[in-house]
Amino acid sequence: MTGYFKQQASPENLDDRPFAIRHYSADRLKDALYRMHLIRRFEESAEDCYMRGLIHGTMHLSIGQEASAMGACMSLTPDDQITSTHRGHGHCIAKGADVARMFAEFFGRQTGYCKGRGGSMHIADVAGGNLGANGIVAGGIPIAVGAAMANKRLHPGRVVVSFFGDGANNEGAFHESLNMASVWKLPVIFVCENNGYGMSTSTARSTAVEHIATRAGGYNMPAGIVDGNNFSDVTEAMQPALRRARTGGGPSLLECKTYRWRGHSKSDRNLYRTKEEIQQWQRKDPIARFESSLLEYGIATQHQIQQTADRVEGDIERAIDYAKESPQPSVKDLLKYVYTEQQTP
Amino acid sequence: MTGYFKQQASPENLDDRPFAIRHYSADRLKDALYRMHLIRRFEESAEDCYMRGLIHGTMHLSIGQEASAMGACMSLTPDDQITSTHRGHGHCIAKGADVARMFAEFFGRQTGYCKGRGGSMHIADVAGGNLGANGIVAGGIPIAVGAAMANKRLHPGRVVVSFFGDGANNEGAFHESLNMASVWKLPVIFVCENNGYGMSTSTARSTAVEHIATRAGGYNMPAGIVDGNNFSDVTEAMQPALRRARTGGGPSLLECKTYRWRGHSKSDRNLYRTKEEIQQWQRKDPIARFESSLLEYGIATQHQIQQTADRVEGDIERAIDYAKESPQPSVKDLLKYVYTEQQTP
Amino acid sequence: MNDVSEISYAEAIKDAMAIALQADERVFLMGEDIGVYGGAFQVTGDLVHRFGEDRVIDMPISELAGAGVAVGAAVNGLRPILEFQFSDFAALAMEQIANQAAKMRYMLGGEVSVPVVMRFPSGSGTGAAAQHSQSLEAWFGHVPGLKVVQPSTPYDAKGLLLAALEDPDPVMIFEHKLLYKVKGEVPEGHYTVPIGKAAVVLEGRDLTIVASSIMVPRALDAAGELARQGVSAEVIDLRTIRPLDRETIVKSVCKTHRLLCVYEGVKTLGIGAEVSASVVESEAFDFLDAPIVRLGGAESPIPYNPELEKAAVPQKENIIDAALALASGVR
Amino acid sequence: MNDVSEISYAEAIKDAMAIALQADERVFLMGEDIGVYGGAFQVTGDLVHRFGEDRVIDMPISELAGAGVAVGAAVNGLRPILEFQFSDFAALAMEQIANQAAKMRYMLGGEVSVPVVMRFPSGSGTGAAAQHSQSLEAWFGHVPGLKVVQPSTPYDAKGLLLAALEDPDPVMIFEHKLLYKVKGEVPEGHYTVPIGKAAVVLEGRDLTIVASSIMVPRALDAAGELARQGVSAEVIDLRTIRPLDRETIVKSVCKTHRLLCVYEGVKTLGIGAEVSASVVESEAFDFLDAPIVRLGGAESPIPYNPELEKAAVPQKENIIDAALALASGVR
Ligand SMILES: Cc1ncc(C[n+]2csc(CCOP(=O)(O)OP(=O)(O)O)c2C)c(N)n1
Ligand SMILES: Cc1ncc(C[n+]2csc(CCOP(=O)(O)OP(=O)(O)O)c2C)c(N)n1
Ligand SMILES: [Mg+2]
Ligand SMILES: [Mg+2]
Repeated sequence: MTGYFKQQASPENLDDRPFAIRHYSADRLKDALYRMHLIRRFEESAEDCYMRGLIHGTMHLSIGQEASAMGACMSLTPDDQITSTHRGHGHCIAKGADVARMFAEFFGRQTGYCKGRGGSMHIADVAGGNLGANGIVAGGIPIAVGAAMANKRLHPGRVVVSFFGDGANNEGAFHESLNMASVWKLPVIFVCENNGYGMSTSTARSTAVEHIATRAGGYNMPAGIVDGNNFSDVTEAMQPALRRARTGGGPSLLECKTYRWRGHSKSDRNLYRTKEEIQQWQRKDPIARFESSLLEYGIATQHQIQQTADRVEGDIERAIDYAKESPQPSVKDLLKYVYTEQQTP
Repeated sequence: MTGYFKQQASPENLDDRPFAIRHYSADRLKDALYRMHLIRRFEESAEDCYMRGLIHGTMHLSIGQEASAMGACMSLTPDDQITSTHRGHGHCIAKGADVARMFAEFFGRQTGYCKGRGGSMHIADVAGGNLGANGIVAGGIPIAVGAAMANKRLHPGRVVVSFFGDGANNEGAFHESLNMASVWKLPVIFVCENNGYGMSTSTARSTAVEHIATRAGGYNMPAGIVDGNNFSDVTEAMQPALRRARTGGGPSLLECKTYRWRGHSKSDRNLYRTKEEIQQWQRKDPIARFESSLLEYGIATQHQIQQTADRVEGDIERAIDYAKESPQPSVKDLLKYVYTEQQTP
Repeated sequence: MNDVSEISYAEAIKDAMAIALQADERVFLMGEDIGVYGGAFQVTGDLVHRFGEDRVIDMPISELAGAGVAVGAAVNGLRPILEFQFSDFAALAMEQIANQAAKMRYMLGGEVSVPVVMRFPSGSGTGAAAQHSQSLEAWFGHVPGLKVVQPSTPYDAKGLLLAALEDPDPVMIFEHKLLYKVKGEVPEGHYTVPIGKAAVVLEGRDLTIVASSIMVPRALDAAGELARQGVSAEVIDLRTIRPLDRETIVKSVCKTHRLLCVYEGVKTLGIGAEVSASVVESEAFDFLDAPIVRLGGAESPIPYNPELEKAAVPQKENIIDAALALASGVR
Repeated sequence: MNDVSEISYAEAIKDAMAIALQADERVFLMGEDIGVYGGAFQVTGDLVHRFGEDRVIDMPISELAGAGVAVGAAVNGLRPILEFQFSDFAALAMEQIANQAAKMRYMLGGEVSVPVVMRFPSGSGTGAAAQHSQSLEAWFGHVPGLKVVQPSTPYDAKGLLLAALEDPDPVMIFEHKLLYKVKGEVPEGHYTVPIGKAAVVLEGRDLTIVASSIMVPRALDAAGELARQGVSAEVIDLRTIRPLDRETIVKSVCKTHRLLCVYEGVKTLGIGAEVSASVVESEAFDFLDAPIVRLGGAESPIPYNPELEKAAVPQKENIIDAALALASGVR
């Protein structure tokens, strides 16, 4: 099944550069690199703020998974939508969110994307097409299907990408949703970020099949498996799925093999995996690999890459300042947003 | 996938009679015929009692599906167990239940299998290995897996057969259960009676794949498809699944293609299928086909078959009389059985 | 004023859905066997023939995803009406209902609304036993973010459904299976019954009976008998479980000084518990001349046997007995 | 008498499970990440190393099937203890819990029992927001066939779990996440705390505070302050939600004449509603000198912002204020 979505080298297609290099403009590629750096630094900084007691609760970092988030969102339009997971910062940034408002949310401020009510686990950017992270594993999948149903009717051509993890694929919601989306040929793409573990439980111990993509067969759905740490491969694999979705062909499933460098959440002691395993995956750093590729094909210079990193640094700093200076919600507004305020005529 | 479970004709195996004829003694085959008649007449009589207002509630008849129930139970021992569905009379009788106590249950009597508390939709025979019909579509599947888990530990060799319909296979419970059973290699056999419809909704309209058995691939589970109206084929297909289960190999899925002659329940007006379709399936009557086979291979004579039918007639009559004469539960026992009565020391 | 006709509770619900389907392209129905079958209780009836399979959608037997799909569709601008075949199956969808539909607006700081309507055929009395007879409205009443209604008449069934469709938030409608065939006067065309308002359906002096769903006609029947026995009962139809109309209840109890709560759901932690506790917490406390009595469902699953089944939920006679005992209490 | 040591609530639960695993081969644990991870709240800790992967089973993220598997295993003779990672995820399993586990014995006329124990880490205060902070015990308390307990101390946490394992019926244990690290005296070895019995944890004269779970230590704290202000509060720890120990509550209210119910779950239809309604229905009605006051969770999901989160559930100060207002009420 691997490579199902990968374009065959054809006689007409003698350009053997990676798909993304061929397909996107240099500016867009550089912007993708910027966003991948932004994800990484956003999470590192959030982690730091958490350690220093500035952020409460818990958080799930996606460091090491930047290519699947960015790659899956790369060909989405602002009108396309995503549903995300508890590990959702990367998706949110990849879909175009403003890190200042994200930090504001983590700091529980009124200026946050959820006005301080949601926090990391519910980070969203509805205007930007992110219908929200979700605290319930697989909770966003049926919502994505419903969103796609509405889009099919109200906004033909719009696509919903539903992110979820390997652990989520054992939830009943996954099964019911994929079946429904397939029967109704809805414009939704299921993107599984298979990082090998649902919390401490490896896919081998939780999941009867090696590849999540195998399950697509049960839903009569095309599926692909890609190296989720390879930005270009992810963008490439998304193309047939997007085409299918935009033209009424129905849903697809894409499995991105990747890895999270950090523990599951802030309370993880990493007892279920080895240092070697982690290090091995760190050598496959999706950002470093993307940078090499940009250098190799002359899209960016080392200097430009450094500039990108510096720009990210500044943006993160400003974002944290914005968050810190933002007002707290008022306790008297505790009940606000439970129900829609109805206009009194 | 069809025939996956069907034994190949091999040089050593020159006996080309159907599996059941080869495999079971004449007495056991005749007993199977008796039970299939009993199922049919039990349901026809229950229907009649219902029409005459003697039974309240609703009921789901499995007339036309007798071969899958009886075939799946044929090689079970009394210690093996089943979980059943809303359409569970056939399973119950096939597993060896006493129709008098079943009628008593339908009549709501204290002598019924559930002491009048359960009725048709919860018919059970725990001592006989039937853990119960279930009012919740797919509700019995996880229970079967749990029962198998206990058996694996406490009673190695025992098998649980979990019956469910084609409609049930779109429930999350199906997916979660099959995955768990497979990961843990539990001695359970999932028997899908695919009668083409979940209530009024055809599998084509509800299910993304044509064959439920296809889904087994998502659970790394062997699967087979058989003609569910052919008693011998069902018994044959059960063998590798039983062997696998009894020897620690894990679960299997068996899809029996069959058809219900009656409407979904007593309130069905049959608007979603044609008379022709029904008639076409009636020509594949599993009982008539089994009888032909018994005649063809000299297992039973026409006279013996008639005797069987007559015996069933008498048994049903006596069973109904028993039910009618049985005592009603006492209203003051309304709260009995909610909790286990604890011995007061 | 619209013409009025005598139609059943089921017909009234269908009428409301037809009006909404006609008036608003965004409205659609979703559920199991609601198309050509017409719904397990024939509520959607022939709507699929009038509005097509795109607006009246048979779904696979997947209650959890069904609810989630309705949520996603609502967030994105459609107006789904999701039918559960039996309210008992809501137990499969509580995640999407209570964790997603109810909380999404709040968790996202008001950035979305989830205008979904879900319909739940509820209650016992059909011989369908423990897994097809529950009254689970109290679960939903406990969840902020949801609105929960329980119509007892064809008029309210239609008006509350049309109100639910105008409501920007998730509205759960608990219908009673035994009411589907009950007829009543229903105006043609569009009208609404406000969500959050109880109705005093019978004025009285000696005690207040707060009832909901099928217990309203039973309470009214009982009130007739009570009147013959010289007891004047005021009957309040709750209509909405969440938000509860405490004002109307409290006002009545301040007048009658006695309260009987009648509901079909299990007594413990059923809606009568909230009604009672709300009254005792209010200024009506000072007016109470007798303990508040709750007549709720038995502390058991619903049994199959018809006599047991009857005994498991309040019947007219139980209401009469409880009311007489309560009204006769001299303090 | 057994030796007593000072251990945490989480350790006490683990101790109970270890004793049960040791004593009874049929006992096993099942849940998400309860093995080498030790459980999301480190309650199972190192048990997998002591008892092996066959007795401490990591399961896939499949709450519905997990509950059903526990039911099936229990029916067939094992004694499963199923850990939900957060009580909020019970919403995914309500079908197997409420429709199967709770009703199976009844529906089958007593032919089976379902001795399953389920543990639910509950409550807010950890900044985990709306889908990881709920207190849903009222849903379960509404379901006949279930028993529901809510320990507030390490002693009770251990004793109630060991009692649950001796109980032939399904027992749901609601643990509070903020209590896991709270220490208390716990005897070594086996002992039980009876299911269905509340405890008067502080005797008092002027009012009764009925609390449960984390509200018990808060109520006790508040009572200390109240005593300094001259108000003598009796504090009752409910311990069991179903069956509710009405007797103990009623007796106390007959003595103090005033009742304050404190609970973290949403106020409407939360357990305080049942406590209040039960008292008003009882002989204690005649002794009440003031309206019964309920202090429950806000009518909102649990917000993420820490100040809002605190405001969403009763805090010590709220209890003091409510108690003072109630006790000062002269009638
Ligand atoms: C329904 C539900 N069950 C359990 C959890 C607790 N939990 C949160 S994330 C997680 C692991 C999810 O694994 P996966 O889907 O692979 O995503 P990953 O964390 O690897 O990104 C678990 C068990 C939850 N939030 N929701
Ligand atoms: C969870 C749930 N959803 C819906 C129903 C209503 N219902 C009862 S049987 C049935 C159809 C089941 O179809 P299938 O599994 O194919 O079994 P069949 O009736 O064909 O034997 C439906 C929708 C139910 N009982 N439980
Ligand atoms: Mg994962
Ligand atoms: Mg079927």
